This record gives sequence, structure tokens and C-alpha cells, in this order.
Amino acid sequence: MSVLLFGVAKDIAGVPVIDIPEHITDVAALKAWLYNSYPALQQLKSLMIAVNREYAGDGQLISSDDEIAVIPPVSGG
Amino acid sequence: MSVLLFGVAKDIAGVPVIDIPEHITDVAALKAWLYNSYPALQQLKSLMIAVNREYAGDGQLISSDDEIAVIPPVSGG
Amino acid sequence: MDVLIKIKEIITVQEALEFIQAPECGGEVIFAGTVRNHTKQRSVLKLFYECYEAMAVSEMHKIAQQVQEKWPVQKLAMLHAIGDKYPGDLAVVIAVASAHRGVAFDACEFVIDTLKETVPIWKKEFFADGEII
Amino acid sequence: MDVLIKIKEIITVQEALEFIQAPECGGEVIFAGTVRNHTKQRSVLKLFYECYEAMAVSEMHKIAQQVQEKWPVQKLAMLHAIGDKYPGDLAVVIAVASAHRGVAFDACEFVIDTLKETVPIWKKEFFADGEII
Repeated sequence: MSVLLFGVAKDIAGVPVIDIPEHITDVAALKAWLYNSYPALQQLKSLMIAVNREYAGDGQLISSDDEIAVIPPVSGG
Repeated sequence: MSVLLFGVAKDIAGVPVIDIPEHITDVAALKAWLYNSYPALQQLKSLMIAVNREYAGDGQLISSDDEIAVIPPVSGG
Repeated sequence: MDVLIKIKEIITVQEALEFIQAPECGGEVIFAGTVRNHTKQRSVLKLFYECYEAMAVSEMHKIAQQVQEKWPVQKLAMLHAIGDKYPGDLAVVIAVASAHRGVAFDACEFVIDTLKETVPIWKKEFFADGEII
Repeated sequence: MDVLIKIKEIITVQEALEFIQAPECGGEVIFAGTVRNHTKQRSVLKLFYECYEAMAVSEMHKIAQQVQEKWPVQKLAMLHAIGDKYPGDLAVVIAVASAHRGVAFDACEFVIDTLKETVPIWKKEFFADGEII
């Protein structure tokens, strides 16, 4: 299952797309896996996950059919 | 002593400048004279007098050296 | 604070925008007031703006002075049109540049609100039904 | 309400202004956010803006939807620049047209505040001292 990375999350991982293990089936598990794999992410003020271009809550299920993205604190404008 | 008229005050008087009697020596007297001479002015929401390009209170003295203007409700913008 | 004040036949947003450009400012707020084609459900043909120019400029400078006392604003442009103005034409432009956008919004709204209350400019409305107010 | 949403390399105030022109609207408020030459007392060389474009456009449409529910706004333009931006360059333009100016001020400030909170766009700051944040 692939996950898109943006902003400083992309810089921390060093790549714009990562593959995550298949046993991850919800947003909470994805966040836990990300914090464990890339500890520098823990220093961010927030870390949101978007599923199919919508901000997702921790309980939301994810599958390989979804477009999943890691959204660090936004800074547009 | 001459007085400048603007906006609807000018339309009511029919001219942009009027002469007022010399016995008028303050703003209150000028307003009273204006309301008496042009009763239609009484229907305006407000009538301000400017002396030397500054809004003037009723007690302010006026003389023929001053630039005196009648300011009906403004409607710029 | 740098201030541009003008009362003239034709004004443009561009002139105000160019004046307030400053690399030390991040937030620019512009108010543009244009002539509407109706007011209170009545169709408007045109407006005619006139002013007591010397006093109007003096009152606009007083507003600028108040802005400077209240907010950290770097640039302020106040342009007002006079003469015949048709629906869609610009009547007034207020442009404010500040390092912070909240300040620019507050100052810009204060300027247009105060201008409408204190600056000796008058409009005459020509309605489609022939009435003139 | 008519809405113009664009994310692209070069944006102009003119494009937003032209879009919101409407003879039935008297009050237009424009916010222009430009790149400052310093931030927190440090000299800025440039910013680099990137976005998650499909989601950014979707979030901008959600903001437009909220505006429509809250205020009688006729026109709304939201333009955001991406790529390298230097001091003085435009980063964002929000333009709102309404029949009444108070509404236009409130809606414009709401849009830029919300955009900064919810729209997935990121800037990287390149400082004169060599640091990149």
C-alpha cells in the first residue's frame, strides 16, 4: 500500500512516496507506524492523514484502493 | 460675508455661494439663519458648518476672513 | 507610514496597488467601491460625485493620522473618484499594506467606514425612472 | 455565487479583480499576500511553495461552500501561487464581491484565515544565512 508524503514529511522520509505494510488497516495504525519508522515526525506540531483527499480521523479504515497522504502542518498563504 | 454650499444644500439654495448678513457672528446664528432662509434644509438628517475646512461647533465665532461652508450629510465612498 | 491621497476623475486599483507594494509587508488589503446598477430595488443610471476638495483632502489626511496612531501600517492609499460614474465604475479605492494581515483588514475597514462619515464628498443618484436624489 | 479557484506558478491581482467585477456589487475586498523580505527578524532570500494539488483545490471549494452558506457573496476568487517566490512576489490573492462592504470584509478575512489552516500547501523558507526551514 503506497502513501504520499508532502512538505516536511517528504523531507524527513527523503522520498515523496513510501510503501507501508499490508497489516496497517486504519489511520491510527498508520500514524503509529509512521512515528516509529520516522521518529523526526514526532517533533511536528501536527500530523494529519488524508484519505481520498479528505482529512481522516484515527478510526478511518484504509486499503490499497485509497489515495492516502501524510499532511504535515500546512503553511500556505 | 460669503458662505459656500455643497451637495443638496447647493441644490436647495440654487447657487454654490450665498451672502449672509454681517450680524451673524457664530455658527449657531448661521444655522438659524439658514434654516429660516431655506426651510427645506430642516428636512436634512444633519447640517454641519465647516470653518476654514474644519467641522465647527455651534459656539464657534465666524468672520468675513473665514472660509465658511455648509456641509449636508456626506455620501462619498 | 507612507500615504497617497487623491481625488480625481478616474482612479484605478492598479495605482493604489503599486503605491502600497513594499517587500517588508506581507499583507495587503484593498477595498474597491464600485457603482451598483441598483440601490434599494431601483435601477441606477449613473451617479455624480462632487466634493469640497480642500476640506476632503484635509479630512482624508486626518483619517490617515488616526490609522498611524492605531495600527502598524506601512502604506495607505486613499483614492476617490469625482464626476459622472456609471454602474461598474470605480468610486473609491482604499489600499493598506502591513506586515500582518489582521491589521491590514482592520485598518482598511476603518478607513472606508470613516471616509463615508466624515469626508465632504456627495453623490447624486440618477435613477432609470427619472428621479434624481 | 461564482467561484474562481486556481493554483499555478504566476498569479495576479488583476485576474482576481476581473473575475469579481459585477455591476450588482458595490463592495469588493481583496487580500493580497506577498513574500516578505524578512520573517522573525531574519532576512528571507526566497520561499518555495508546493501543494497537494487535487486536495488543495477540493479544500478551497469547501471554503467557498462555507462562504456561500454564511454570507450573501456574489463572487469569490481564490488564487494561490506555487514554486519559487521572491520578496515582493504574490503568493495568494483572495477577492470577494458583495453588495455590502461589511460582508465582503468578513468573508475575505474568513477565506484567508481558513485557507491558512486547512488547505494543503506548504512553504519552505530559504534564509540569507543559509538555513532552510
